[in-house]
Amino acid sequence: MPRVVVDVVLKPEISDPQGQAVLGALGRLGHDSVRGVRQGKHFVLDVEGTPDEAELTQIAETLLANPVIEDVELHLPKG
Amino acid sequence: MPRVVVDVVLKPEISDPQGQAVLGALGRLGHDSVRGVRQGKHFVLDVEGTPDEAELTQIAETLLANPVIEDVELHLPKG
Amino acid sequence: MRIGVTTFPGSLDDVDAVRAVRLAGGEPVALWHGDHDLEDVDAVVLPGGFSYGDYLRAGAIAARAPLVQDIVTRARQGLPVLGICNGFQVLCEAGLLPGALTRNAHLHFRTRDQALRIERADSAWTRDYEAGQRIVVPVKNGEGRYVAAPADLDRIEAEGRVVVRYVEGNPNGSMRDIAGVTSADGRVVGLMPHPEHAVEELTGPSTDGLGFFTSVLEQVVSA
Amino acid sequence: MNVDTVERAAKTPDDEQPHRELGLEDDEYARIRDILGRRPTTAELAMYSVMWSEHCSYKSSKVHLRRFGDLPESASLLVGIGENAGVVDVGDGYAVTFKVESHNHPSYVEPYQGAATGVGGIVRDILTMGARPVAVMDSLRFGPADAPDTARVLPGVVAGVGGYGNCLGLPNIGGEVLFDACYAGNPLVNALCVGVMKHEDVRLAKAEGVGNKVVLFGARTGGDGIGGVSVLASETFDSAADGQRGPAKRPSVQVGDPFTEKLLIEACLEIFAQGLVTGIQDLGGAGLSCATSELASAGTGGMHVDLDAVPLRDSTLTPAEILMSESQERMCAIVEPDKVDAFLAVCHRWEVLATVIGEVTDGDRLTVDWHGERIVDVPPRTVAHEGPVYERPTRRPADLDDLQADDPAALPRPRTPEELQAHWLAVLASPDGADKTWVTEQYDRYVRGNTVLAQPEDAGMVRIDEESNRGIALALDGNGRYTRLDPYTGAQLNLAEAYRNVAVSGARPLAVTNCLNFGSPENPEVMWQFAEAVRGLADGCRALGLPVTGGNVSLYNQTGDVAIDPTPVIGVLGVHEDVRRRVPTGWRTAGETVLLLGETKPEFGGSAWASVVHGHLGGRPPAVDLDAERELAELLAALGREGLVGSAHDLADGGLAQALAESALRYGVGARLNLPGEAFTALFSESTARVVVTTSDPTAVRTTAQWAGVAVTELGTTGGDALVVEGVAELPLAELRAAWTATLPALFGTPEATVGSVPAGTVPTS
Ligand SMILES: Nc1ncnc2c1ncn2[C@@H]1O[C@H](COP(=O)(O)OP(=O)(O)O)[C@@H](O)[C@H]1O
Ligand SMILES: [Mg+2]
Repeated sequence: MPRVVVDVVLKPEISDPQGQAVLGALGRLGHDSVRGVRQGKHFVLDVEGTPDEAELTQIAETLLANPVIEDVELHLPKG
Repeated sequence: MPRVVVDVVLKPEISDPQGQAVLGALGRLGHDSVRGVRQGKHFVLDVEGTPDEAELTQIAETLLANPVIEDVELHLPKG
Repeated sequence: MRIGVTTFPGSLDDVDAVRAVRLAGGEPVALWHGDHDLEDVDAVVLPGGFSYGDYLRAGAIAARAPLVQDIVTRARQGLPVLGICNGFQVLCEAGLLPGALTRNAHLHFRTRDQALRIERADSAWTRDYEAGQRIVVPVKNGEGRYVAAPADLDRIEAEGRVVVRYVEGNPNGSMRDIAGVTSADGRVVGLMPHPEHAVEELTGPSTDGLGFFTSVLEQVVSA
Repeated sequence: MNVDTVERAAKTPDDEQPHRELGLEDDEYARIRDILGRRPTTAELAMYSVMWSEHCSYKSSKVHLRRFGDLPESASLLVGIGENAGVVDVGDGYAVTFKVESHNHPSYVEPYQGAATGVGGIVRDILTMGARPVAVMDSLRFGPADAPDTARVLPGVVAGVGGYGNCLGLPNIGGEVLFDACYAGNPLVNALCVGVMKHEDVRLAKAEGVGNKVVLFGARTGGDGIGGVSVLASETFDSAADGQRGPAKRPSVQVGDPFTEKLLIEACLEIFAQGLVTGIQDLGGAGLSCATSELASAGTGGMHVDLDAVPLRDSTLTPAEILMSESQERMCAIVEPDKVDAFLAVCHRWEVLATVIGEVTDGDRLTVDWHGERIVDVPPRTVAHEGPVYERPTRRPADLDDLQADDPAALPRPRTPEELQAHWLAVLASPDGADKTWVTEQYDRYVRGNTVLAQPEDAGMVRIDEESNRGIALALDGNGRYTRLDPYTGAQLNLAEAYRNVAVSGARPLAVTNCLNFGSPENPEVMWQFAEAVRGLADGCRALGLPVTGGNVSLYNQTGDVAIDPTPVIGVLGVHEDVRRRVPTGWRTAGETVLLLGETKPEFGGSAWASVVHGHLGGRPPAVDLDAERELAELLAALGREGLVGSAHDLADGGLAQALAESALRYGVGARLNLPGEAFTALFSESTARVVVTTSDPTAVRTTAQWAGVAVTELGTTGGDALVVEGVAELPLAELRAAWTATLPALFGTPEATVGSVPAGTVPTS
């Protein structure tokens, strides 16, 4: 079944305490090369038939993400 | 700064109530073509210098994910 | 006065909201999420809890339930609606109230007795308070951090739509200490703290929360 | 897929079976062959192996637990040991069921999910009795507070207990968080749930009535919790046919879904209210194997199950795995045929999946079919109740004499006021003594609106009737240091403490539950500790006139060969006729007289002072005096009833020093006090049967106490913003509070500490 990936990330202007916490933990563990972390959500959808890009965009933008604070990236299967 | 993406997903044999709930909501909203949903975490790391794959793998597998129940996918910048 | 109290799968504080309505002198009416029937209620309370497990985002799935669509329609016509905690999250997700509620800045669920300042004593749900009044009610949430884009915050503030604010400490990192906001017409109110848990000496930190439920009764009478 | 059938088993008696890998001894395996008159099928072997495990069969502990059954009958006990949870009459037609259970090992492997599913499991036990669950508690033990592994385990466990309980809408009304090196590598997570119903609503786990349907409802069945026995997956006989060989991957971790459980609770309560079940059982350890065999053996007939009907999350599961799966949030009910539709309708309304998987048969066999073939045909009692029973050898620990001889009286004591004050602060700020708000604020204590007392009170209390104000009180205690020094006395001390905690609230203690956390039963020294603790607890209950209504045994708690300190966690339930008259622990008003009830002797064995200041564990624990406890409890009940006390706080770990500080800090009211006798003993002794009360009528309290035979010592008067102890210490409350509250946040409070503590799946947080 075709697999569609949707990544949801906080808009840049919204602060991300989860990402900050990861960054803090990395710093304490000595991983200094990591300078910034943002944490978002990752959805993997199994879709029957040929994925309908318009429908999936709507799903991603209105249900999987809250447009007030989040942006989405839709990854359709290649080909 | 190079950007490294880490996706953390539940191992396939682990149940994902969150993904199930999203699937249920999609069904109620009439999006029947979506047959399965798994929800994971999506990390975007800004890394200074050339990303060190070994270090990042270690970070991903030991800090960002719990290897008992989660798998990681590391996406290094191309090139 | 018939005050509807909604129950979604995963609603928890519905029993508390029903009790608060009763103690305030109203008649609680149970509203089931799947129904398309507001039963001629005069106002609606969306109580706290974890509707649909709060999976995806708190309140996101409930906001798409048939009953909420009806509530949105009626609220736009002036039906007083109070969203508490998860109910607040639902109202934001449904677009009735501005902003969004996100993971607490300290990343924990936190329960505490919280001091609040009533900023607006003229909304449908806060008439029995005085502007500037300090009250103490429980707050308990893991996703209670109120956020909006800075420009939106400025607008919300300018329009006087902040109804309650955290004082003496911000429990979750909400921007500008915002604990609750209202619609432009002052009839829809959402807040993270739980006034329904502060209606009896015996079980709450105070009885300061009762005012939300008595306010709307007067509102409905005078409307 | 070609599986091992009964027919095939009869024809191939000599096939090798991996019984040892499944934890069955040779003689246990031989007994199974004896019972069946043939070798077991793979599915049967799976069932026997899980049901005869220590966890499910209590094979090492059974002979000792009988002591609880031998206690004199109690008028308030409606349902005793042997059911999912005991049921107690609390008056006005109300019945209460409560039980504590462990989820220690899973919480070490995956702290969040381990703790979460621990709460989920005990809630289902309470639900099966017909009760609405109304509150939870949790008793936690971790390794040293500053150990890195504690930083891994504790945040996840606390988030898991909160995540699951909060999402179910159950107030958390109390518990314990304690630290000791013996729990490094083996934390303890014990969860308690309490439920309320009317007498006539009590339900039992029984499959009665030939033709009645077996309904499985709740979550789908996945491969959860069978990672350890995946050896069986390779036992499917014909691997050639589908080209797959070797065990599939099976998780040993179970993932909880509190949302599904919440729906399950509401559906069950509606099903009970409509009278739609004749018997009901939760699926916990050993899953369907346990539920079907227990239901069938408690009933009058047999049972037949069609395994193909079980809704699966993972279609690759073998029948044996389906029978053993420990997928969470599932229940099994026995339903009369003409009620099945109504039953399914209720489930549908709550969006709970429900499926008829079998029926009650005449005869006395439990049979299971798969793809039209018989794969199980067993007498259910032999699976559920007639497992092996061991009288394991016991031996008093070789080091116990030395340990008891190592008297803390020899330890250097504080000499100057400065030293006393420093020790006081050290005990108060130690991880065990410190404020637990950082933990408890992650729990919802308000939901349902009936919580009258919750942490940091000595007991949790919930109102069960809004008209009459009748309520119940609960406390959980389990001091492992005392039990290490003397398991018999230690168990009684834990009982006495929980009993006293309930009594200070003004409630009348009624019944006892327990969770016995010990090391390996195969070690005779551990087995001796276990036997002694059970004997002590049973004798203690007899002396206090309380029944043991149920409990749980958790063995094999050890890291390598080193067992944890024996840790019997004891829960006491009490009833309060009018919760409006409950007695809180904190001082609220200035000008009240502070009185110490009970007698203080120099007793420091196993004390918090010896542990915190000297890292010492030795000597003998404080003496138990259950008669004194009983008199004290009666006095407290009378004082509460008459409204004679403004507060009451029990003295336990850390003695008077700890109790005074906690009472003062609760509402920020200090006191000016004079200690009787020598200051060190007065402050740090852990003599039992003692309580601090405050009153505006000391004469009346003295008179009542005299009549009750309880010694009273006047300590001073409340007021001011410091604890002033003449000639000993002057501690500003601000300083005390700073010391008391800083400890846990400093250890676990940074956001970084949360990284990785909550897994990707279930993150309900609102
Ligand atoms: N320490 C104990 N004290 C008293 N009763 C106990 C103890 N341990 C187990 N029991 C009782 O034995 C029975 C079986 O326990 P268990 O298998 O844990 O029940 P369940 O499977 O319902 O959780 C229950 O009635 C339980 O209360
Ligand atoms: Mg059970």
